[in-house]
Amino acid sequence: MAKIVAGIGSSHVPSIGRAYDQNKQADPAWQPLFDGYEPVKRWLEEEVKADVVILVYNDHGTEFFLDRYPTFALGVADSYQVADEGYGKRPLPDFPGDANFSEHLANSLVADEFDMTLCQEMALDHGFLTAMPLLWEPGENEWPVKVVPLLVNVIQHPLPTGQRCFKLGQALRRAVESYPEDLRVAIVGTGGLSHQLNGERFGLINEEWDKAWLQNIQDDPKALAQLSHKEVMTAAGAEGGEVIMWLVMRGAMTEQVKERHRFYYAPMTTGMAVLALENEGNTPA
Amino acid sequence: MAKIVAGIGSSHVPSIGRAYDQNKQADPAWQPLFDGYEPVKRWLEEEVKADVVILVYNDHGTEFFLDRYPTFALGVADSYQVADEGYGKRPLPDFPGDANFSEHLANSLVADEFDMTLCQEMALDHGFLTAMPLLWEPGENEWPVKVVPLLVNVIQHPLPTGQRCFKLGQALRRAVESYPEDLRVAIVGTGGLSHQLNGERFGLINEEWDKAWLQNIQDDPKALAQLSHKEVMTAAGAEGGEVIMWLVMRGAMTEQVKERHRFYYAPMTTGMAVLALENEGNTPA
Amino acid sequence: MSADQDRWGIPGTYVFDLNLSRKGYAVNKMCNSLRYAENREAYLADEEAYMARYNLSEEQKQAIRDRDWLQLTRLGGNLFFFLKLGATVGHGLYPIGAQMRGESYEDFLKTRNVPEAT
Amino acid sequence: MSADQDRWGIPGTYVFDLNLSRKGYAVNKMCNSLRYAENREAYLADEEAYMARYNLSEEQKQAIRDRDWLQLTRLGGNLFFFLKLGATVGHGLYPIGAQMRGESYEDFLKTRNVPEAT
Ligand SMILES: [Fe+3]
Ligand SMILES: [Fe+3]
Repeated sequence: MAKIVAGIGSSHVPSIGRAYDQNKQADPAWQPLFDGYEPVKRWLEEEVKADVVILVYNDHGTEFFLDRYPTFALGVADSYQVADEGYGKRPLPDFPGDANFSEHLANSLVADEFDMTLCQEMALDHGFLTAMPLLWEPGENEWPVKVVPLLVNVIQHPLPTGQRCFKLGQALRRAVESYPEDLRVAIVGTGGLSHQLNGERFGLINEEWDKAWLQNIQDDPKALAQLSHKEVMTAAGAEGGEVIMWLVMRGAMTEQVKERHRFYYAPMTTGMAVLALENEGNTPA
Repeated sequence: MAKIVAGIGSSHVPSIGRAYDQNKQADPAWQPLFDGYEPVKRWLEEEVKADVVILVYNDHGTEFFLDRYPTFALGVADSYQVADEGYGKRPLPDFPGDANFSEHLANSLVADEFDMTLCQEMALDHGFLTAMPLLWEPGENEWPVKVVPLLVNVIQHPLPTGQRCFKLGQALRRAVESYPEDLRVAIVGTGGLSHQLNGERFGLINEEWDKAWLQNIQDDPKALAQLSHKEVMTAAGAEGGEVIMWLVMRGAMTEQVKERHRFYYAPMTTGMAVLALENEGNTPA
Repeated sequence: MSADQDRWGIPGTYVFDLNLSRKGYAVNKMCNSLRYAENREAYLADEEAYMARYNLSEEQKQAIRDRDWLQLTRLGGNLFFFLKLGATVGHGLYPIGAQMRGESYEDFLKTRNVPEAT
Repeated sequence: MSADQDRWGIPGTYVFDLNLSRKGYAVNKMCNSLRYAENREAYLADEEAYMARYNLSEEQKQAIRDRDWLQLTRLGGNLFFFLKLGATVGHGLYPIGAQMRGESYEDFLKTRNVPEAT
């Protein structure tokens, strides 16, 4: 039986990718960030040893256009390309999928009344790419885990409710646990924390709100799932509304979780965070 | 307040469109079919007088490809084009949308935990086109109703369950009834009835099953919604599985309905039917 | 009928599920491209070159060369997409169906209620 | 802030909902096309001709001519799409943001915790 062995929340910010590609790991402005991810990377490599990661992300006008915008889209392919966001592809290997596992997830989620868009092809932008090399070290041409991309609409309102995202996580857990193979599955929810990239409030960061989020997502995720989009956006910025993707991850964990690592840094326009959680007990969230 | 004023089930078959375009209304093989729709067209024009029609259909490899296949997709545009299915566009006017109404439906459905793909552009193939001129007479350059296209995946399994389709209809009713304008809304579920277009069973028709469907969709739709895809496809053919789209229509009607017209004809490879229903009472389905 | 299809257990029926869809993805992608007239012309001008542009398996290519629609279905081709290939090479829906049934077109028509309604 | 946006009631914030998305569809579609290098070249070679290919309103065209990103936002432009236009014409994210705040780029940087992390 497959099982979820780690839950991670992580920001996705293009400038992190640029800093990574330009080897700014030791640059004073960036070192804190890379140091912040390092213990999680080690934990994943030495203890978690996941076979596959379900990574919850959003596209940023790269692959999905407004002609047809899905609420939830799931990759069901054998491999996924690194997208070109218009500045050339990042020097990262393409990603191996696990199509049989994806297919099982798709069948289970749709039977469970989640109306997924299913993708046989999907190129992945910084929403997906940012966290990956900070969490798993890529080789020259391969990755140490297979991936299942799960896209959430956080771009065009109506967004799915926080509650719906949390329920999707719960449904994912049921889907994973009904897969017959002994897969070790990590789930990563990306996005946020607070930021706003439009209007006179451009550049808004709310460090206090972010720090509360990092605690409450562990202790009381159901309360966070009840927040309206307006409440979240008012406090955390319009684009900070994407934190609902963390709720998918959290819904897939147990009711009680154990924190393995937490890091927060807000150098420029986004509250950057990484949070690593372990299941505790067997009661689903 | 908007309200649903008619529910119609209708087959969608390319050969019907060709017969219509070639003026075969008086051809002995086709006259029964056109005569069968005529009373419904008259009823819609003289009594129902709908302002807008929500038409539930599927695309047939025309606009939607398997790279990204939605479970449910809703049009939210001001107009929709007639698609070219590869043999030239049918000589029908493009369709006027009602973007404000669509937007309200989208907001309501997503808040109600339906994970819609939302379409700002959508060209419509025979899944949509077949029924329209049989139900509403197009003018030279316009239609007497506005449209909201609602696409259902009936092409690539996992399909949404019959139960989910029925629930989508119920949610549509709630959405319609919370729209402040006094719109008269018709809903059309298309597809079926029995047919199979693949394998050694190509050409399967099950007239008995079709006739039972036309009665049971009125009296006991919840039992039909419980049927598995395998049960439906075994009896009604693999492509007959698309009858789940009628369940969306039926879920949007009242618990009790009154039949205004019923017609069935199975000349070639598809059980062709039209069924016109009226709400009775106020109890939702 | 392959083991994959046996899970559905509907005789003479190939249910287009994600498994079959993945297997036939290249075929359906190629067929989908034939909705444009210029691509149909390119296809007819050089079928092998056109097929080579997509990632078809040799088995899939052979089924297409043979116009063996049942075999193409088993290999993941979906009728709604390969109808565009049929239209390009002059095979319509009913002849394709008759072939899948293992009948002549004439014999197939005899099984219909109103064969004139083609 | 228009009446449409007032329904959200978040000051200094333009929530990209279906209403705004429909209004800005042509702008975002044009910007989306700029993910390809050849289109960026065509845009730079003749901005007016490129804009004319899409169905922009005169107001939207003027906002683009003025590089007025706040106005473009009000007219339905979505930053994730118009960043590609910004990249084409040499306006990066932070200068765009400073302009939307009504500040100089230098003043904007002063409001950041670690301005060196650009
Ligand atoms: Fe994002
Ligand atoms: Fe159909």
